[in-house]
Amino acid sequence: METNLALLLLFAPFAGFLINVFFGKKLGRNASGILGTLAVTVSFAATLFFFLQVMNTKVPVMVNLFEWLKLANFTVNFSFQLDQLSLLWLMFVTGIGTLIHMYSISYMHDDENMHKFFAYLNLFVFFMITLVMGSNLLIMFIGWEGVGLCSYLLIGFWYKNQTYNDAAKKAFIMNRIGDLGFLIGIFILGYLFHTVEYDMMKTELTNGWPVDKTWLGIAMLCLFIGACGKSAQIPLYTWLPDAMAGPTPVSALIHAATMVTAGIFMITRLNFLFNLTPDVLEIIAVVGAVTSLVAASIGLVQNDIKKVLAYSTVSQLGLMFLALGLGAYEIAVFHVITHAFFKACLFLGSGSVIHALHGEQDMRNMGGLRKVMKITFITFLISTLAISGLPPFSGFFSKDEILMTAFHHNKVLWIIGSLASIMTAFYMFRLLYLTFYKDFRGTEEQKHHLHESPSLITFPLIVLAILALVGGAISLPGMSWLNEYLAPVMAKPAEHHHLGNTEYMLMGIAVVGALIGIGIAYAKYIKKGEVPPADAEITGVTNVLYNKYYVDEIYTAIIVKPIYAIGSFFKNVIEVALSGFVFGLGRAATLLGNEGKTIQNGSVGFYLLVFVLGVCSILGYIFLVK
Amino acid sequence: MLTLFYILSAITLGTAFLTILSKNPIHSAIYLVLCFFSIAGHYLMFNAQFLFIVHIIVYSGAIMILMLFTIMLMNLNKADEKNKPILSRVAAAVSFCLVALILLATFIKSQPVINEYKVSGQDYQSIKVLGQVLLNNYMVPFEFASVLLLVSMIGAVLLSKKEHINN
Amino acid sequence: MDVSFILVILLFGAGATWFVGDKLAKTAALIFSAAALAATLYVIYRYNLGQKVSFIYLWNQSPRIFLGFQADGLSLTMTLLTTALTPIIVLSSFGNLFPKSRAFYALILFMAFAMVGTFLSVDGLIYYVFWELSLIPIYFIALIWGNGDAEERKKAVIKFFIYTFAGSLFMLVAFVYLYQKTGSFLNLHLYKAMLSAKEQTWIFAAFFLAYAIKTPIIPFHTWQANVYQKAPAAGTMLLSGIMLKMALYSIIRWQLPITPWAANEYKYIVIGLCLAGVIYGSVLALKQTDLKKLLAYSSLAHVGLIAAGVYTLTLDGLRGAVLQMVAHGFVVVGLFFAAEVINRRFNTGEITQMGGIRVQSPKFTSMFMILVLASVALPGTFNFVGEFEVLYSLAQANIWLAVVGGTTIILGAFYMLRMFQHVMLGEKNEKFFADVTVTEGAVFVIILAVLLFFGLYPKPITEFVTPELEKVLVFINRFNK
Amino acid sequence: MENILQQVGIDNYIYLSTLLFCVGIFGVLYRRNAIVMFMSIEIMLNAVNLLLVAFSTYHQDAAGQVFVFFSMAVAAAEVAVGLAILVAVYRNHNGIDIDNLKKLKG
Repeated sequence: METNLALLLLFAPFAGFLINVFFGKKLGRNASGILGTLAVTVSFAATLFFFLQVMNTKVPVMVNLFEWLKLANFTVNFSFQLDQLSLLWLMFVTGIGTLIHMYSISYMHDDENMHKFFAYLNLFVFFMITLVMGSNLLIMFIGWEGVGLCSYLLIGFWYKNQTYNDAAKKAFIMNRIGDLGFLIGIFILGYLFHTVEYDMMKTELTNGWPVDKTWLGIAMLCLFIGACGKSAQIPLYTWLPDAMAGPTPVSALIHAATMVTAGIFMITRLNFLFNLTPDVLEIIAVVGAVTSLVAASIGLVQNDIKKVLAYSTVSQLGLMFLALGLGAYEIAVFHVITHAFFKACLFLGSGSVIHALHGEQDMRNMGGLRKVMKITFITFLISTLAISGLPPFSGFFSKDEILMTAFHHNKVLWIIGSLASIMTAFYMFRLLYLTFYKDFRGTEEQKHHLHESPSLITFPLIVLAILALVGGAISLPGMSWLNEYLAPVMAKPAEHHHLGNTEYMLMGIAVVGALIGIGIAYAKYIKKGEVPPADAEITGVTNVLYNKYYVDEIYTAIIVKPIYAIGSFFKNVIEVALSGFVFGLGRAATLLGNEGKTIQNGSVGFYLLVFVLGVCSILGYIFLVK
Repeated sequence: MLTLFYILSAITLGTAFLTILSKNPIHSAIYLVLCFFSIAGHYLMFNAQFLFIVHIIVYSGAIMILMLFTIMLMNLNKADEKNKPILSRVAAAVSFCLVALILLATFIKSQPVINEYKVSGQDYQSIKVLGQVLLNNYMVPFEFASVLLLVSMIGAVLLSKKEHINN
Repeated sequence: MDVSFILVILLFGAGATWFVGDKLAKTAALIFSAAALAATLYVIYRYNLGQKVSFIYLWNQSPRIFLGFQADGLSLTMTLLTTALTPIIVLSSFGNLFPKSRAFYALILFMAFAMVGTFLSVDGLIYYVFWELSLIPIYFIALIWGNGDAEERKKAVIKFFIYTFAGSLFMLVAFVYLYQKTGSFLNLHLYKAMLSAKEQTWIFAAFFLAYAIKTPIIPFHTWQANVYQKAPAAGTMLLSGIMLKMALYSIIRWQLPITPWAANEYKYIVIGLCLAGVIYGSVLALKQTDLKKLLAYSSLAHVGLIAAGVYTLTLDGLRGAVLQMVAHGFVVVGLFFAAEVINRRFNTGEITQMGGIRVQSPKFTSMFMILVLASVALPGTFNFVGEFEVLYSLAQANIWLAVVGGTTIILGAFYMLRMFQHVMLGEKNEKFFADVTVTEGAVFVIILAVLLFFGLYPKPITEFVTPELEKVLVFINRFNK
Repeated sequence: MENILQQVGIDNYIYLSTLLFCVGIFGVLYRRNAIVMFMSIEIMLNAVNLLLVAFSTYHQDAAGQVFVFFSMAVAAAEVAVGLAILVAVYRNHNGIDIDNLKKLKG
């Protein structure tokens, strides 16, 4: 029963994918959309069932199907594990997934390939569930690569545009760099532990299995590289902003709420191993902090509404990694959840705006939408407040916890994190003001068509906004339900911070910081009514930021171009040389033949002479020399 | 006997050289006949009477006559042959010396054990015995030899026939 | 019924295909190749029951030559690969109209016959004869029915023929030497030959030359891309799908067990060459503008990785290599068929002239996409299983080897997706592209079914080949305790 | 007549036939007249024949002499065919100078 239900949970989206692929066209637009949504809803229901069960019994559900790979050192089974962590993840993957599917029915209604869109979305959910549910690293890897594939398919959903295809390709390849790291990490772990099952590794560790710390460190570092790829951390983050080429629901589901958090899931999953390698944790913390600052600073000046959100996602992910690096896995998970709520809401809200403006994404051409799109505006406002970290919105609690932990470990990291938060507050309100306040700056025709989105779009927005509002309740400082819930899967008990003066002071600083950010934005865009200048007029530091520190250009110059250059070198020099060498042998043979045939001068006397001399030498060699 | 051997050997080698060195092919042929006769003399010294007869008949009689005929036929009975270039001749002489040297050296170096020759008194080379050996032990090669001769006869006829295809 | 029956069917089939005439030739070829597949499956079934399916007959006393065909997990797997791919290749040629088609199909069957013989022979001399025999049909197939300028083609094909033939001669020398050493060509006798270090080195080198050219491992690959491009699709599939595997199989069957000491001594050099091939092939694939050439270089990269796995001399490496051989056989046949499908419609191999196909042919696009993904070893496809084991074995030898070999994951995705983007995606092409026909679809579906099924459940093949590989490993490890 | 080998010795015969053989070789190399070369070949054949007979006597075995018969038969056949060829060559080239026959040039 449990097994069947778990398989239902896993395969319902896959069934949705298959049906949509093979019969989607015949079913018609609405039917395929509803089918896709239903498939995910079924998964959500099953997840809910397990979630409640496991919350009560505290016993994880294990499902073992059959043996997949057998190597000399270890075997890998198709086995799944539904414990507190995976169920928590599944809750918001399938939950938000359902909402976004619902949203997409309306959003993608006019697209000719709508059934394909739902097929891919379902496939994505299926792989995401695989990733989360797997009970060993390789099953996770299947999901890991699978979601990468779906991300590729969905970013390049409008495949007629080659720029979009480039973005899709870039996302896939950058992910693959991380995947190689992941794979190497699996190799080392498999070699060290003779298993890749989480539970067995854990058991072995508690039983005192001898583990080489250096190799473990390398393995963890490799896994972290994998996480960097998937969760868009420095240096592999550049694909995520480009990934905004995909339809907005995709950005919300894959590139904000679920897939990009896979790296955090993986590190949390393996927290018992990461705890053994403090050096790697240090690296993770630094990378996370730097990423959050860099991404936030780029976000300050972007004008594309989705790009701003994308950089904000990278920045928030950086904060989560900062928490992971500090060993505060629960807090990272907490932020993942709250972030999933408010960022999904933000993306969907921006989608609603784009929908209303018929594809316009540049904020310079927006404004004044507050009046026409009330629901969108209110939900957007709630989420913006949440991400800016103002109490009592959910973002405040999770972000504050991260900063508080950072403060206790390392003041520099705290400063970086706080700066990133202030920037976040600024650019989010900049976004809000530019989009919804003042007067509309678009064309007359657009203005004419402005409308509030249909209820299928606004309903998910409302739900998410409510969650963004109250989501912080699951882990209030001092009485955290989340910490308790996650305790069985954590190797170390969560740190408890006494709510002393320092803590209250920190909260105060955070709130004041956010308010400063908001204030600057208000002064700049409401009071002065500024509008960001056109691309050509951007100068100075802003220009560097606007061009994302030229990282893409640098990558092109130091990695992509050299590869092509080497390719040209191989093609034009080495291939030619090798092939020339082989042909040269042939030519040498011809030459030898041509020269050699002159010896055959036709003179019988000469032949005879040579013959006699030959006989002489043979006889001489046989009888005299030997 | 030894003296006889030396005289015969001298004739053999001398006429053989003369065969080669004479300008006129007719003279060569005549010298070769003499050479063959001296070799026949050697055979006689071995007491190989049948072989002696056959040798005279086949070589001096048949082969040399055939050769003389050909020479006459081709009108070669004058010394109009041009000498080979000097280099070739020197090379020929050198290789002659070389071959002789190597063969003799080989023979000397291999130091064969020469047993004292014993006369068993057994008859092994009378015509009767030879005939028996030839027709008992070597029956098949013998027949083949006859076929060979037949074939060569046909071949010679065909080869020397004037061809009329081109005309 | 023993394994020799498969050979008889194929040989007889080749003859029959020739005699039924041009019209019926392709049907006959399909029937006979399918019959060979059925026979193979039946033989495997009997082998699994523990019945005797090998065929050994002392053919000649002096020199001692056995007409022997050994059936074991390894050779039967490769035989199955051959007989399974042959009907697919025959079926894939249905869409082309060949002049003298009876000769074409007869040659395909004959080639299958020679390759199956190579996989099954236990006697070195017979093995060698089959090995060379397989060269003749592909030579004619590529020469007579190939694409492009006839002069250029002739040049490329003759280069291929002489190159591989010359390499094989070294192998023959090695065999002759081994024969005068042991008095037998039988592989089990050769395994037990006591060879000095110097002898092993030379014999290893001789075998290596033959196999490195056939595989190909850089720098012996220069024949490959041109021949792949010039040969007709069926020829390319035969070459890349099966014939390459002959060399890889032979490394496991002949080279390593005969010269284990040398293999151990030089394995890092050889692995280095193989992995250099991985990067070299991948980078070159990026620069290709011809679809078939691109696939050829990608094949070079993949095969390099397989060979590297073989030379790790571990069970994981060997098994991964065998799995990857089968997987790569199917994938590469599928990919070249996709190239052929495009070629049939657009009549070109230039990537720059393609693009915008996806709009017109959703079915073809999906199948091609899955093939591309299998080729870049996405988990869940058969290729991932093989590549994972190979990379794991490399990681055990040295972690950096796995890193270098693993670049194929990145670069492979790079060039394959780039190719896919420029071939399939983009605005609708002006030229009309009809979606796949029934036969074309059947070919794709069969290949994809195999790839996905074994990707998720590789156990049948794994368990089938493992015992034999363990036996080979015993011989390989007999010098290092 | 006592036996000759008791007085002369087999090695003398070996020297003789060796020298005779070499003379034959010399002739072949020295002359350019095909007929004389032919004769030289006959000399070589006879050198071998002589040695065969000598050893036949030495071993007191008839086989050596039988071989001589065969070699004579072959020599006869050879001369017949060879001269026929020479006649044919003469007809085509108006001479049998071996240096003028260069059809074998590569």
